[in-house]
Amino acid sequence: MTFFKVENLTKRFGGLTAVDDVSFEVNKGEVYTIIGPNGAGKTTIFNMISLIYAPTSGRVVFEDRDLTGVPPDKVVSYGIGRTFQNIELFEHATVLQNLLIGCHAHAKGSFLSELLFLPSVKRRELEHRERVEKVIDFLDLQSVRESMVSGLPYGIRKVVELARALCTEPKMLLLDEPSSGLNVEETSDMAFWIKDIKNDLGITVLMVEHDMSLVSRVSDRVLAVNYGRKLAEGTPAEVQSNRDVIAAYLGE
Amino acid sequence: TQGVSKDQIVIGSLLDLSGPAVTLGKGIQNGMILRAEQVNAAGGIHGRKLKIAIEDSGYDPKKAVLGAQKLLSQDKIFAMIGSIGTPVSLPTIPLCIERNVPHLFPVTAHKGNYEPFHKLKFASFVPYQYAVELGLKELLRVNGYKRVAILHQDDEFGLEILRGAEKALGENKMALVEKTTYKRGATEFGSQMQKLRAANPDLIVLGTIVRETIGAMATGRQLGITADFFGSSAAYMPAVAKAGGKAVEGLYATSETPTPYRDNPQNSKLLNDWMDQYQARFKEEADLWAVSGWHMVDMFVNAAQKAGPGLSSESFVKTLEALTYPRTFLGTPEYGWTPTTRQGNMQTRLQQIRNGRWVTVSDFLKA
Amino acid sequence: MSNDVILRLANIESSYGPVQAIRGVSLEVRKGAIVTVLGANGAGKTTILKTISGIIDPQKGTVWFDGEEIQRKNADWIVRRGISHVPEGREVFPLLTVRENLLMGAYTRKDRDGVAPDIERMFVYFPILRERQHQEAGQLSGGQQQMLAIARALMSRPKLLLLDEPSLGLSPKLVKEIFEIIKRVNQEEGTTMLLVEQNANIALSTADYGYVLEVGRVVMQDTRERLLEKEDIKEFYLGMSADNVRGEKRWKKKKQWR
Amino acid sequence: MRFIFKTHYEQDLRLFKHGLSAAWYMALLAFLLIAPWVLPDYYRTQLVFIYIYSIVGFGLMLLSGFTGQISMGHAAFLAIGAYTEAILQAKGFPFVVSAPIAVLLAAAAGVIIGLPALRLSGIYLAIATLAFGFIVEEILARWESVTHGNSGLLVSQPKLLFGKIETDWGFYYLCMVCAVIAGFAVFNLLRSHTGRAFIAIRDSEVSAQSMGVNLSRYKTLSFALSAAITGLAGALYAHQIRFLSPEQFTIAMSIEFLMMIVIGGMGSLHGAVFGAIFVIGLPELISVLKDYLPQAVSEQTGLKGTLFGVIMIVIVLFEPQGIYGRWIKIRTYFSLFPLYKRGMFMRQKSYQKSERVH
Amino acid sequence: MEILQLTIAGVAIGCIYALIALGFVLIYKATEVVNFAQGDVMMLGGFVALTFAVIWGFPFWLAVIFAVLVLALVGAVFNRVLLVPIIGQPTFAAVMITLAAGYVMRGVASMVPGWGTDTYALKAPYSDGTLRLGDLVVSTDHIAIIVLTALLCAGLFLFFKFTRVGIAMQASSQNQLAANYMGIPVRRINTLIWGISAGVAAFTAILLAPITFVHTNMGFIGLKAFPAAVVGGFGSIPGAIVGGLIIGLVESYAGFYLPEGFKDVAAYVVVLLVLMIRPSGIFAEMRRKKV
Ligand SMILES: Nc1ncnc2c1ncn2[C@@H]1O[C@H](COP(=O)(O)OP(=O)(O)OP(=O)(O)O)[C@@H](O)[C@H]1O
Ligand SMILES: Nc1ncnc2c1ncn2[C@@H]1O[C@H](COP(=O)(O)OP(=O)(O)OP(=O)(O)O)[C@@H](O)[C@H]1O
Ligand SMILES: CC(C)C[C@H](N)C(=O)O
Ligand SMILES: [Mg+2]
Ligand SMILES: [Mg+2]
Repeated sequence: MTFFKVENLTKRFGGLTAVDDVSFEVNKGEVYTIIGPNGAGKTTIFNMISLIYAPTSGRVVFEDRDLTGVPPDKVVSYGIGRTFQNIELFEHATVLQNLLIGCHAHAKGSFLSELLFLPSVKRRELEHRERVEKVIDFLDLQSVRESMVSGLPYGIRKVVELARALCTEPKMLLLDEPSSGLNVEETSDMAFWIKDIKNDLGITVLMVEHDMSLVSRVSDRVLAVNYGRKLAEGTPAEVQSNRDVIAAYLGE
Repeated sequence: TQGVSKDQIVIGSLLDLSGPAVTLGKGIQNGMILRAEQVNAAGGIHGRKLKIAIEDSGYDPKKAVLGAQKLLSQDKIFAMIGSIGTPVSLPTIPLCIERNVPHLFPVTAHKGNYEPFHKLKFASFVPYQYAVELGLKELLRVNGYKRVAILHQDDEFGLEILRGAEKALGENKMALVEKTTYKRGATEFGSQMQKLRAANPDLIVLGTIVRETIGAMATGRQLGITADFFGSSAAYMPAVAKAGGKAVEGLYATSETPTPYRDNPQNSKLLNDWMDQYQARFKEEADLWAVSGWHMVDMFVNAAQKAGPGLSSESFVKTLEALTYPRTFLGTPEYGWTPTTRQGNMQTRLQQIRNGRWVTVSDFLKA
Repeated sequence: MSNDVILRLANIESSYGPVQAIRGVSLEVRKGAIVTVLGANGAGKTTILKTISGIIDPQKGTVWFDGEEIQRKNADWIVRRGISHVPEGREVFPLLTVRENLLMGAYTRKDRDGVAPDIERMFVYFPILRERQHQEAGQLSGGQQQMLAIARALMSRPKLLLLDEPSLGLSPKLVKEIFEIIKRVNQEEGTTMLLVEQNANIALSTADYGYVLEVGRVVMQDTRERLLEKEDIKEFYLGMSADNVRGEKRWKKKKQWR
Repeated sequence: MRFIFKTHYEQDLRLFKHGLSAAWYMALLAFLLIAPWVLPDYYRTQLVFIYIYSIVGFGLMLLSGFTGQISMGHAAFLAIGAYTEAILQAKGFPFVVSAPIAVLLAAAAGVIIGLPALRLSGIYLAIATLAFGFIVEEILARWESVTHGNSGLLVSQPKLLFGKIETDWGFYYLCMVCAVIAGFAVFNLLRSHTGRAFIAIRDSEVSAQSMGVNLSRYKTLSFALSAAITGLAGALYAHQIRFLSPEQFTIAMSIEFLMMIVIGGMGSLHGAVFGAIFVIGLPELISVLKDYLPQAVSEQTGLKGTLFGVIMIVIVLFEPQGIYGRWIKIRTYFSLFPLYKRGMFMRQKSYQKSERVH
Repeated sequence: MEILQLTIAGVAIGCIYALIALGFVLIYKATEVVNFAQGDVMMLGGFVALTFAVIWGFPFWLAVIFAVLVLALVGAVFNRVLLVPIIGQPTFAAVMITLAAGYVMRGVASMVPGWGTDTYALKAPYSDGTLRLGDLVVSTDHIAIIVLTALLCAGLFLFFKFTRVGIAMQASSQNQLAANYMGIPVRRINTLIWGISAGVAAFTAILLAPITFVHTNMGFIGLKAFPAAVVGGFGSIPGAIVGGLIIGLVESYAGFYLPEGFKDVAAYVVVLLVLMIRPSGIFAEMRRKKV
């Protein structure tokens, strides 16, 4: 079985074709990176995978389940978590709360039991807290646990968002430009984290990234798109040496 | 009993000083104050000074209940007098009764003010339904209208007007030729008036208060309606004649109490003096509501005097229900209650706007 | 390149309510120079730029620009003095079209008829913007918005241009181009640049002078050449330290920042 | 300066963050328990209104303050609760039966307005709820067979289980208990995942969705709960006012509720209570102020309205985050004392975020 | 014939709604604040005009000009004194201020000597006339309202077309931070817009006065203007006009052809229906954020 694949994915916005008949497969446990010029359609592909946009045509298949027509809030319970390109955190909540919301998909039980805060609810809360704390340790976020997101610098927010995505316990993680806004130092941390996510947590990573050093350090395979169309696919080395890719994306 | 100390009697009133019926509240407040000051100047009631504690109800039951509690438990009032509006009087009556405090002369026509019977409830405001019935019968007799239509505010107040009109017509073997309504606070009557125009009536009954009366008549005249108009006592407001201009000329309405005009040659000396005092005290001409306010306190004082020095709510109630209160220089009718009835007056008079002024055009009407 | 200082910060302290973000920063920018500020996230780089363009008020310290004190003035007043800002995180006008966004960039300009040609110029720098000129800016892709933000800032032909991570989310090719453009504008129009950039390599190769910021304080300042020599810079900003054995690295890092 | 050392995650779930605050709340509770015996009726009545309004505050805060859905029609829910209670009690049902039914009906109404409101946001939702409020008012006025239309409905004293609650203090305690229960319920909700889902919706619908929050389900739930709680308040309101008529439940009332939570402090339960105290206490304050004014002025009609407005404006200018915001600052001041830095809460320039792009 | 009659009346009253809605929309477009005091500002305009025209006996049109100017000033000052200090604070705060200001305006108006709680007539030279075309009777007030509204809208349209203010005010509401980065004088623009919308309100009051008279509660008509603005799409100027007309017409027809009571809720039923089909009004301006 294929772990994840998109088939002939196309998205039009009015006259403009943002994504044009793109197909690719991602194998379990690999880091698969999409690169491409600005406006090539990378984020749009992500949005279609997480069902924020409905594809104009084509389909998304995850663990042999066709995601077409699935409501957006279901994707996460199937095991697809994501981060956003320009950070979509819950501004007026603490980091802790943000991460706990990450656990939402796994929260069972009705609101009635919560009105009374029954022991079951309490137990669940504690479980979630445990899980969140693991993530916090994993990403060194202890220092900001209690602080409001609205007050955090860009770089930290980036990490918090990654943490929140991890709290959803995904099988596959979509990262939209994880390193943007991070300096070299932090970027290399990000590289480590992505490796750990892949190796230790066994989560498949599908990411969009512009920092080629990071790309070549972590990705197993790379897909290059341009004007919404597939440009090249292969190992980082192959793709980076591809003429079209250099011309359209990397520059001489 | 509470509210009566050796040198003071405190009574309370819930007036609308900020809400929709503020036009009433202001005059009534002033009238009450004036009467109290006169009484006290004249040595008070059996040596006790009269104090009136006033709370603003804003025509809102919540504020009314709070205000009532305040008057009852803080100011320890002896009686509640002249509360304005149904949504104020009805919620507060039970509170008064609990503390054995008489609830007097509310400025509203709701039956709840005198029914079911309770010894502490005294009403004086003629029910709209009844007044309209009397007035319309008189008009039909005098002017012999053939086609009568109605425009009324679509709430209890408006419905009372409707019932009154239907009753009067019924007795003359007639029926309304058209019937239309508007919501409280409406500002525009175009479509309603066209509806009426289509039925071409020769008399239009108005279940309206100030602005609606003027608005409706103005629109109607513009649309070329030539019929006469007849409103209730709620339309009998000084402002209608003042602001309405030529649009409201000829409007009939009912009221047991006439609007005083200082420069009216028919005025008695008493009335003129009274108006001058008022003018001097409040820097504005006394209007209908000032008269009502002054008059209801006067009725209270009168009864309290008669009840004697040992004033208690029991003795007060006993006196008031035995009492008949005569007509006054203000042109008010005779008021009287009995041990079994709590509606103090059932007569009214026809009034009409002539040259921008309210003029009384009939004697007291009663069934 | 003339030697007179166009911008001077003297021990500026700024805070967001209880959080003090920068604690006594002083720096100078000479007319026509390109100066860069490096620092880990949370160091206070953005806060410095915000303080300069009057977006936030400093508690203490003074900001001189072009001969007058400008701290605690309203942002629009300051901008009219000739400062323009490429904000962190794009901050485009989402419901206005690309063209209208550019027009707003030129809001403070007196010469109305100079605006149209400049828009053309921006379209030459960023052809994609021409294609999208009638699209709502909110619908642009991240990188396209970043281009728009830069173009918009250039529209006002500022004396001093503040750039907060201009390369954010841009493709490698565009990053190169952007810095070409920055250099060009700096040379052709003598626009002074204060540049905050995570990509220290390219920042330092563009700038003449650099400051290094840590938790709200300037810890190092020097010319490009000398900074490039420094070990810490090499390791923490250029990522040139050989050992990438993670455990040790992590340990080091902790020692450094915690 | 107080540090709380946490040894177990459970501590973050506790009702009181530390012993001292627990002590304070107990003291407050004790006071409220003896209040009806030591305070004059008038203040008791005010406390009762404060309880009722606090309950409304909890409900509205849940919807507007935590889920970010503005409602300008909450008077309608109060009305539904009140009328249901009045009618059922008239039919002889005891409070323990009638009140829950009132709550359920209100909740149902909440769902009815909640569903179409799903696609709406900001001002559009506000006006939709406003319209809903008007329509309910109209229905109350026209459905005379049940509501007695505009002639209004007299309400008996509450029958709790068997006997009527004749005494005022009895009713006082009833309201108090209801308020405490409502407060607890909402608090519990907020410290568990439903509450966080609400907050998520408020802050970013897109990412709430991608965290698995089913927008329509939770928005509707928020409406239903909010309406239900308001319905409970309505049931008590009916007995307190003793006379119901449609014109009581107008837009003006809905707006008063909104003012209440905003003045109190958006996004905090304390805020709801502070707001209630403010809205009920203000007229009192004003009539006190009035006594200090010259008679010529204090006899003026409309003075009350003016003062009301002025005080509101002053408060908002002085503390846009509401009373709770100020409360926090005062508390921090004392807990930090003497380390408190001047200008620590100096208002930094801030910039409004658009609500038109979600 | 009936229908024509009703249409004219509907359009006329619709214009009033439209103008008040316009006031809302301008301010919302520039500041995202919903100005609940708009109706009361109009009320003030009415009284000021009354003062000039009746109490001080100025020539009518002169009184109109003065009233509009005075109110424009009031609007500007209002913004400067009450809203600028809390600029950037949650919009709630600003909305609360406008609500509270409404109370103050009504209260003060009822205390000003010569204004008070009574109802006053403020007639225009053109008032009380009627044109008769056969069975059709058209009030000159209605004609005046329609014509003058059209002129006013044309004027505003040109103003926003040929100045940068139009775009700048949208910019500053969509992203105030960026507006400041661009050197757009947000405060001054807001003040200007408040001035304009208050001036428009005064003008509206003068148009409305012959029909509903001048009194402290005349501002409550604003509650009908909300649905108007929303039907059109809050934040869209043509929307406000269209919305106003729709509400006006629907009310007029409902009053005649539908059973009693419908006229009063018509506006709200319409707004609910429209919102169900178009969640952000006819000329929508809401966007789902791109992520
Ligand atoms: N909601 C939308 N409406 C209209 N056009 C859109 C929308 N979303 C994206 N687009 C267009 O589709 C194209 C692809 O956008 P997308 O965000 O996928 O680019 P990207 O590959 O993520 O670029 P970047 O690397 O800059 O983020 C862009 O040209 C953008 O303008
Ligand atoms: N709005 C805010 N409220 C409270 N604190 C803030 C706010 N913005 C920034 N801070 C704090 O100020 C400090 C400096 O933030 P700033 O954004 O200037 O850092 P930065 O150097 O720009 O980081 P990055 O490189 O990630 O953008 C940080 O510690 C941050 O927590
Ligand atoms: C005089 C009227 C305003 C009284 C009012 N209609 C009432 O009966 O409540
Ligand atoms: Mg992207
Ligand atoms: Mg920054």
